Amino acid sequence: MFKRILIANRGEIAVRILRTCNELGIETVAVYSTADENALHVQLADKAVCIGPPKAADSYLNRQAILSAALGSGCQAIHPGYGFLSENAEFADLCAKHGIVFIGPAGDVIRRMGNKAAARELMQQAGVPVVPGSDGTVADAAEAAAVAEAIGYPVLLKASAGGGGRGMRRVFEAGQMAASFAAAQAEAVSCFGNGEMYVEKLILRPRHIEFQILADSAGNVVHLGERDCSIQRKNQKLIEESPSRALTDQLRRQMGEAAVQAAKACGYLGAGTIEFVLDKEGHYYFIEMNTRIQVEHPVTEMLTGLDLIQEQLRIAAGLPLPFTQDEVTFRGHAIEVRINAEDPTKDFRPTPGKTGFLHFPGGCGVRVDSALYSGSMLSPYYDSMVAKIIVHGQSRLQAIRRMRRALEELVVEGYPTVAELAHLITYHPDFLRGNYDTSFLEQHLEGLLQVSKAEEIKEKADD
Amino acid sequence: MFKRILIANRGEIAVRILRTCNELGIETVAVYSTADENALHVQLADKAVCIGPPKAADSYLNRQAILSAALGSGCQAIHPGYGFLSENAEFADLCAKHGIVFIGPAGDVIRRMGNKAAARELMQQAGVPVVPGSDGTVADAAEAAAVAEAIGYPVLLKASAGGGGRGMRRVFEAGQMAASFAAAQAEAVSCFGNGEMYVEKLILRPRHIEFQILADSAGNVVHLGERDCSIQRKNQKLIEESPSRALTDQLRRQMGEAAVQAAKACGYLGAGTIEFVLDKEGHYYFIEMNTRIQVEHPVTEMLTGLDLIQEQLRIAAGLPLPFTQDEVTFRGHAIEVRINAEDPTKDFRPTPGKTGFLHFPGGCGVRVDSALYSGSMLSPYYDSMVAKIIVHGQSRLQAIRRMRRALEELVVEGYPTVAELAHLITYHPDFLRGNYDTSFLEQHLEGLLQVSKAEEIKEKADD
Amino acid sequence: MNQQELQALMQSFEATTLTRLEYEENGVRLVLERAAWPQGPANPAAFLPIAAAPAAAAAIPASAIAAAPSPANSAASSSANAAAPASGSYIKAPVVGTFYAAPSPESAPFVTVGSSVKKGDIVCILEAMKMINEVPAPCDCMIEEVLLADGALAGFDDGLFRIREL
Amino acid sequence: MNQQELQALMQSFEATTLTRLEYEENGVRLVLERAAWPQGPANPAAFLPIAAAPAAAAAIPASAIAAAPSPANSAASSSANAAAPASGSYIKAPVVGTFYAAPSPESAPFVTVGSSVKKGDIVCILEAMKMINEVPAPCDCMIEEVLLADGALAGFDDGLFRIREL
Repeated sequence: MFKRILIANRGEIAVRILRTCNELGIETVAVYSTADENALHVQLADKAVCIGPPKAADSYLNRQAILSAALGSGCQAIHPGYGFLSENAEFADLCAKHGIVFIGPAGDVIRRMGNKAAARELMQQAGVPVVPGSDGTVADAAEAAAVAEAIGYPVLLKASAGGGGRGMRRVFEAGQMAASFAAAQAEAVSCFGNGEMYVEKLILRPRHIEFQILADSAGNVVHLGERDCSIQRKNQKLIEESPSRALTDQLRRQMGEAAVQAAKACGYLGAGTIEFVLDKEGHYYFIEMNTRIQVEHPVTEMLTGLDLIQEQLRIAAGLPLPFTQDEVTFRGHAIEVRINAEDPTKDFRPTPGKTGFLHFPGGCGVRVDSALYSGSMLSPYYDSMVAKIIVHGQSRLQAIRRMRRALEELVVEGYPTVAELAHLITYHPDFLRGNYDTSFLEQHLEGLLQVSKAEEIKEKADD
Repeated sequence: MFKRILIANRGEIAVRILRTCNELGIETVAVYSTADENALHVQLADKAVCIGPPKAADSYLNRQAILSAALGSGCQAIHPGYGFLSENAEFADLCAKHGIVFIGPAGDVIRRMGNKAAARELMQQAGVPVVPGSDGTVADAAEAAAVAEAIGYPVLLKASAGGGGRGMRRVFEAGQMAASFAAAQAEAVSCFGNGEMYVEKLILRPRHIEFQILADSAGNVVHLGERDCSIQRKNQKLIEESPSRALTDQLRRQMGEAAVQAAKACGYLGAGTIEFVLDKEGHYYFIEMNTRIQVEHPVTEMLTGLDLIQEQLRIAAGLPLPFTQDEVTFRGHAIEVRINAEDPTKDFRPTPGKTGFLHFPGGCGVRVDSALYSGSMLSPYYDSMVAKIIVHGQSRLQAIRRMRRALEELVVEGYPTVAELAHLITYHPDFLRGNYDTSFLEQHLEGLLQVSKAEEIKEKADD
Repeated sequence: MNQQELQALMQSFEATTLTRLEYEENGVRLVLERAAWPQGPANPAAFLPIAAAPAAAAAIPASAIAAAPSPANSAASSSANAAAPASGSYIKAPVVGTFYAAPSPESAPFVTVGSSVKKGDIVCILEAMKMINEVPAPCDCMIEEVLLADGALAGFDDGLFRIREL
Repeated sequence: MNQQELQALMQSFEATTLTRLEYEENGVRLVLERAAWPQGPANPAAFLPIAAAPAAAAAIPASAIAAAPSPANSAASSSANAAAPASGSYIKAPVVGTFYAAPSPESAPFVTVGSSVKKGDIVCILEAMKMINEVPAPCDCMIEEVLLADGALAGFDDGLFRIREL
């Protein structure tokens, strides 16, 4: 095992990683920008090195500074956490070049899975379902219609050069194809000077289901079950849970096997996540792989009793997985809520500031991961997530109720957070039934905010 | 299930109970003394009723005030927590008389198990091993020697009327018997005017092993494994863990069955604990039953994934246990450390005061149960335990290391606590090997405090 | 500037890292100041859980149980309970019990607002576990306000009547 | 202002970390004041985990990495590090790197205590990933103290030399 590693991150994930290092007797070197001098990860680490000014590009994304700090402080490995340099293939290469273990897959694997087209092709070859579509571009509306017939309506027409919704049309039936194709192509030509078009199956209101996998250097790959991350706002996950209400045992087995296949196909090493969309009929399609630890990994830890950071460190040190797929056991139900310092009533504007009175929930089945402390400063330079509340219960209902009471106990003074919104979501009938998809927040946000406002007015009146 | 219950306690256990009530949708009525106006349990409860002045005898032990509060606020049941009225048979009777469910066994069961002689006899009848000894008093040294031969040396001679060590002698071999008996009896006569003597087997440096049991009103009884509570100071437990290093699978099964037998023999209802002493040779003897939830119950919750307060409430509401003995599963290893506001360097003098900066540990496998918050007052009137840190790991070593890092993260400013002492214990070779008994602290306290002092001096020098 | 404006300013100041604000205009002068490392601590009074959602039972401050706080805690909770009287003495509950203003449902109350009573006169009953506790007036006084509704639970030391000593 | 308003203000004041409020208008004058937080907590510099036991690696404050704090943080951490110079300017590390006082192990150092250098003169080398970064003097100055040992790691903005401008 490593003697000393550098943690190339900040906030709760840096704290999360150094906790496990501490437990394994691995010395930790934290890095920090000048804005983070008093941050918790700096205080808890064995050593800390300032790597630059507040702007992330100059500090937490500063590959040279971080590698210099690792080399200069005698570290054997770098844990990149999530975000920042965690999926930066060049950084992984650079680490390798300098004899430092990058705790994650090789640069080439990151590169391969980071290229959507290449990843799609690789997955197809490995027999993992991908969103059906045309093989490359289609010449005209007729060819597009033929593809659409083959894969089934509705479909999405996408400009090869497209982006931001331009040159894109949803087509729900054959009769709309000619007109939609013409319109999308014209838009693509006028916007991008390129009229090449693709056809892809349109998955309406899918679930976002991801599988956690672990792959060691001996080629063993296991999955640790799924996480349902469909409660999102603009692709930012807010609530994650496991097991998902949308999976049958059979589907779970199938998707788990597909996830293991996917990891094997790309020669994966370490902890990774295979993301799928799942439609109402139980069809699932690979969309991408996250080649790093994820924010929501504690959900899986609560169910399996494993420490995923420990497994990452063991794998990176060349040790084999200490268990087989059959030995992975799942107990109960787990839910995570991300507490972001954002004001839901002001379009989720981040709300940096000074943390005032702080009180975290505790007790049976409750875990808190956070880098906050009473009086800590929330810098405007970085992510607005300030804490993760994770609960475990014997049943989904117990977990939901436990999450409610945990959110009721939580007190973060100094700035608004999304805690109350998350609390309201746990009362929504669709959430309670587990009957939700990625459109949930879009559909219900307005209503939830109105309830919240009404509550506030009522409270003031009661005072 | 109950609609509303009263929690006749304070501090962390009141908070613990109302958390589960909250999760089950049961309304909570807290009670408090005038010293506890701003206590956390008062703030988290749905309602709170002041029941008297600070002195426990006038408030938390005030049966009439508590019952009046329960009746006046429409509660169906009272949860007594631990301590205070939790093992008060008269209070349990009084509740029954007024149609309030006492969450615990019937008054008669409390009474029966509270009387040591009666409990011993009952256990003997039920085939549960008790500490061997004479049946009643012995007439003279010769009879005492005969009993000693039968049960084996060493033995303890005890005056029937004795107390505080008077009229008591340890006898390690037959040759000492005559002189010891004479001396003990003479002391008993002169101190208590009563020369009646008993003989009991002397268990030298035993382990304190207890089994958690649950018994429902349909007569189902299960045990939830053991807790090793041998790290004690003057019978005050400081660290508890499960599983115990001292038990083989076979011994665990035997003792578990004995615990179930014991609970059945006394017609038990609810959550209870059967306490055993275990000698070096693996002989175990019933010593007493705690007819209430215990401080260290979270150790069992971490291993089994159950919520014991929920089970108490279900049983009290007349529901059957939702699982059988075979369905109880144990995962990994759990340890609890009690954080007492006491100064170990001043003979564990309690240190009430105002809580300053407060920071609890978090993250993977860590649970905190506490009624503290930044700025809360520690009253001199009540127990000095301010928090419980409970950790879970896949192995005992992981759990120990997790406990270390949790204690390193803990910051309680405002008064000394035993956290540092507990931290030092986790480094002691005997603790690490799991090779300890109830004499551990007595033997090692002095040395541990010296290490602590040396560390402090070193730190000051380093500043 | 009124009291609310001052409160709002204090709050805004609190949200910053400023250590001093000084303001003067047209004879109005305001100074706000704090020590360099303030570390927003933990005034217990400021500690309240977030509001519970519609279906959840709201966390109710203890003072909401008995309609009127006793004088002992009225200073501490005055902003939380605007109804708290600012002055006057109280007859307080000597035991926990259900408040009855009259000896029986059919009877007239022992006292009403404006009643003058002598020390030792019974002013109400607190029923605790089927036992009737008669509460005597602690001094000669005039009843200014009855603080509990008939049948409400009185906690220990809760105010029962606001009185004016005579 | 009446008593209730004063009480409300006191309470608001209590909920903040203010140490002083002064307010004057139309002959009304109000001063609220209290001692700086007595529980003295929560200066982040004072926030340290409990001392680790013999076998455990002790938590080392960040400032212990680089022997000398940069001027920017010396004020904040001066009590934690009594060796911090109270005044003077610094030449600070423009990048993270290993500090070398001389161009090669056999050479004499670029500068020593007492050296006078011109703006732009090389004062040391910071090696980062096999790359040599020469650090120039930012101004004409005299070297008063060399703050890092040869081969020590310099974090961004860490002080390398204490200097006196000439």
